[in-house]
Amino acid sequence: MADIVSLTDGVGELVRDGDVVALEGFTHLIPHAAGREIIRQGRKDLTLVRMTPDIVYDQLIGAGCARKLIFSWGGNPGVGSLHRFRDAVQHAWPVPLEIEEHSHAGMANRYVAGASGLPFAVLRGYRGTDLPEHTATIKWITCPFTGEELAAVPALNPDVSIIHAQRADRAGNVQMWGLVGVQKEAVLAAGRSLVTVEEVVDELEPVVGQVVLPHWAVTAVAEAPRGAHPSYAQGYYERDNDYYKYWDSIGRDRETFRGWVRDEVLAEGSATEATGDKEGVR
Amino acid sequence: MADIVSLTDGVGELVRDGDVVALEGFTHLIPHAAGREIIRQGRKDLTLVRMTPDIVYDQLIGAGCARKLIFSWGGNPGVGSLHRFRDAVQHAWPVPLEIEEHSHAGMANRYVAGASGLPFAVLRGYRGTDLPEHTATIKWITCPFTGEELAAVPALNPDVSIIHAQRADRAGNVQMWGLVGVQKEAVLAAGRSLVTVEEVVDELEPVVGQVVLPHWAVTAVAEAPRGAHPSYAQGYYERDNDYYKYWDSIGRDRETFRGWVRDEVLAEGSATEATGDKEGVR
Amino acid sequence: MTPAVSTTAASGAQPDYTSDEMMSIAAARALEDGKRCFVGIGLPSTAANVARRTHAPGLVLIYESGTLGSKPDVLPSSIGDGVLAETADAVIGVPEVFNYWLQPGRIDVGFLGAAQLDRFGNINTTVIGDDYADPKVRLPGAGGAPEIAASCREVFVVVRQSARSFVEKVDFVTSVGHGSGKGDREALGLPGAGPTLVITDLGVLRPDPETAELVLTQLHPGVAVDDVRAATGWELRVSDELTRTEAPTAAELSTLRTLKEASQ
Amino acid sequence: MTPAVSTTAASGAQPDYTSDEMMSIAAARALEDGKRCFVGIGLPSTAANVARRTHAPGLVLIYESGTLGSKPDVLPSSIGDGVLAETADAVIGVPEVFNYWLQPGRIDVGFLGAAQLDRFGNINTTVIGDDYADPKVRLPGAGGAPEIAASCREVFVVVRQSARSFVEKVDFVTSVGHGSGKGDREALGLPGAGPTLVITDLGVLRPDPETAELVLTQLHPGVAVDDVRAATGWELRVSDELTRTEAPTAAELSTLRTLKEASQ
Repeated sequence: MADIVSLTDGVGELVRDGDVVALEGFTHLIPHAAGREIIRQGRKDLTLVRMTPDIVYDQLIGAGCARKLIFSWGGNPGVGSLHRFRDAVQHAWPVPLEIEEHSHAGMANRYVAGASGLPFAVLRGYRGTDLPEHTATIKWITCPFTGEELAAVPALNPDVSIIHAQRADRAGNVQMWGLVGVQKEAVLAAGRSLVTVEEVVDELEPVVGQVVLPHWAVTAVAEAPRGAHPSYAQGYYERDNDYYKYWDSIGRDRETFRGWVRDEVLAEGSATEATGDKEGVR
Repeated sequence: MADIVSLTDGVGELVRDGDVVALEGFTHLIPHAAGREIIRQGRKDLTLVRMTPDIVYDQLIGAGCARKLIFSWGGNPGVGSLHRFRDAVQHAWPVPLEIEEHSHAGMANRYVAGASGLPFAVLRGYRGTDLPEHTATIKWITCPFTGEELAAVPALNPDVSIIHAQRADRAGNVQMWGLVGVQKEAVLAAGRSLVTVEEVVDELEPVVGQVVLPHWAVTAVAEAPRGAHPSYAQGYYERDNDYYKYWDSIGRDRETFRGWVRDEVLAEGSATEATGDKEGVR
Repeated sequence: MTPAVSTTAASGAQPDYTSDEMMSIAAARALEDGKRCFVGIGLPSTAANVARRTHAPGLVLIYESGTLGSKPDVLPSSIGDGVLAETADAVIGVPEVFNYWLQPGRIDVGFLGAAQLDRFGNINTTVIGDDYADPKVRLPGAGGAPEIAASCREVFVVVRQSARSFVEKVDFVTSVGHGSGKGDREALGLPGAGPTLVITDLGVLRPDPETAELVLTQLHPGVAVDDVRAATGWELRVSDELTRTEAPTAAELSTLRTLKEASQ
Repeated sequence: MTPAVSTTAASGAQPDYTSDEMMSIAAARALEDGKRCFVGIGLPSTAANVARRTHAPGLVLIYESGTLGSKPDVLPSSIGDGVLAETADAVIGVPEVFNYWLQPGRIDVGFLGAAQLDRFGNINTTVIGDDYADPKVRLPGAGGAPEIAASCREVFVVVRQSARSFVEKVDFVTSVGHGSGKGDREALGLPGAGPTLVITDLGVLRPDPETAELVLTQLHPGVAVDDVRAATGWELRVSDELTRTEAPTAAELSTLRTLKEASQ
């Protein structure tokens, strides 16, 4: 049975300094509220894993939470670059950032292997590219039947995976729909998992396209309304495309970014504490 | 765009003597009407592939259509043995039947590899069992990262896969729901595919739990109402448990079985021709 | 060896239940509330559904046909009945059942039947006879069992006991129990604990903690040790702490019979 | 070499469309009706959606976020917009997109952008500069591109042309075009044909059938060969059969602009 907890407690108990942490959500249902909570709790030395480290990881990287990033595409979708990510890679600011770089197909299969309890996955990938030269977690394997050589990538098994979903019931069964990305795999691959949801309800009405994670496959659930903003939660709110553009102006400059952390992330935490809001987010 | 054809034409054009043929459907949506049509058309030397060769393959084997069976569980679910299958294995009647035997996990992964365009799949399986000694398509492979040894099985890529689904639209988009087994994988792994459906409709209303196969991933669609009987089609009709018991009395004896082929399979074909029913089945 | 209970049949009175009913109810009792149970059809499914309706309402039933958390109101007559999908928390494809849910060790109990079972709990459901290519009896085959037996945290076997089915060594190892004894599973790299409980129509056997040999640890009411010995194809050892199964309660029997009737 | 068209700019008159619009429309025209197209965000998505609304209503759009057959009524501003899922024939998980749909070669056209593109159509979206560990510019990385470039039956690249982006040799091969020339893809075992078309804001380049070197085969209206040469970082060859792109029709322009406005 998954515990129903506050976002503060969920992150506090499940995310530890030095952990390998995956926040997943492919454009849709990105766990932004949880990302800000990690910044507020001052986590350090995280190895962050994510196929598309968009602005949620730009924020964590800029705030100095990460020592390493495992990823396949790091940009601000539809806008341009991730300036905090670039600054960390190019100038080690605020701390050096080691990177481990894959393709989407490789990352997706690494999660699949992790969710499947296998040590590695096989794919037709990377052949002829410069990625294997720089990424030690790409090797080659020979088919025992045909002799063909294929790429192999090791399983991803994060210490903790965090995703956002539309709903959970009071037992902690989680329901999401729309684009579901690699969230199921990320949760099943992880040692612990935290699912933030738009709302906890008495009963999960079936929805076309739903993916349901049973309560016994999830460690904790925290209510976090609008917890995917500025990304979106299908059936709840739309993607805030303006915020992605706005982020470009915040992330571009170190001081502006620091101001954002102070004024929007830390202040969000104080506001929450002051009002005793158990969800921990607006 | 999938062609909409009659069952007779679909089987006639897509299933050829000597083919590797998969009929899939895990308890639910078993393509029985297509199986009977293969018997009527007198196909020979087929390599039949199916995780659970239940009575649909007992019929094809008894009718002498098969020279080989690739499978993981051959029984009459909830009833007992498959007598035609046993007779073929134990007494080579009506023709010898070669077998290639796996576990469900192995078969499922062989389809997954086939659907994925990979030559093999990796699983934690078979270890310590007597299966690898008798099944040449089980080998071992070493993880290039951990050194661990795991089982490897080659991809299944049938010449033709046949499944039954609830509905298709006029473009040939296929919709099924309920237990969906390995049908998607079987179709995607195959060179050609035939989907029999309860009905062809103008528009596919979304259904919770649906799996949709786009028209461009399917070769042909044939309307075959009650085409899964005696198995079931969720939303259309229930499993005919009595028929499974009844089958035990038919399959048990060679002459009774021959009578069934003559009276129920061939007669069904004549009735269809006589009435010009384009669906080809009752 | 001082058995803790009388080793002869307790009473000559005819019980008001069958030995199959005792077996199903003993198996049901073994399932703890809240556990995740991978259910084969037949005896295991009956037992799991009785458990869910008696002491274990939170038992999570997983069927290889692709359902997580099925709550059937009648006994399914196949592992793929519609009622299993309609009442499930989640319906998934068959590859996902095996790859995402079984293989990584998420299932507490694998509940299996057997055609032949040996002294170390190895299971045969493939062929009877020494020659695989020319078997005396061709059985259905492996199905999900080899990987259920490998990956579930523990395995319960439910099987009717006879000298024909309980053999010194199975003709074919379809699913590994304890191999040739203690330590074999670890050596093979099988993650689960293997068969920890074998529930028959006569009693219950458990692996000896030292040797992994199946030992009689429990007798159903009215059954004598000699009855079990006679129905065992190897020299059966009896536990020092042999216990006697409590007879089915009226509630258990009525639940079992209601389920069975509803599924006719 | 006798170019089939005038190699200088056709006219001094100011066109009523931008070079980016010409590029999008030229790219849209290249997409045949009924093809399955794996669409990246930005220029490829714009072009694919214009095609679907003009000559190719049966174009099947596949986005790596997990949609097969999306029919968005506005231009998605990311590859994972809700409108893509809501209008799709099927919504699937990301692993399935890559494993079941892309990898086996089911997709006709992979539609990619590039930060750097070289003479043999190799694509760099990883780093600018010689030192991967200490790059001049860190780019977003691979995303789906390496396997799109490997597995689609053919690849169209849409990219603005400049001497900075069109280089002799890319700093980093993120996605293989034609490697170091004809035959390299076969030697590497890459199943698709690779880049068959590079559509820029100046014209169109195609691989030479003999050498796989990208050659200018088509000029957009108002563009001279020397303009393209100046925007190419290698000694650009021009096809003997150079053609001139037809200017955008009013219908094409209006479709493109309506789409773009609706997505503001």
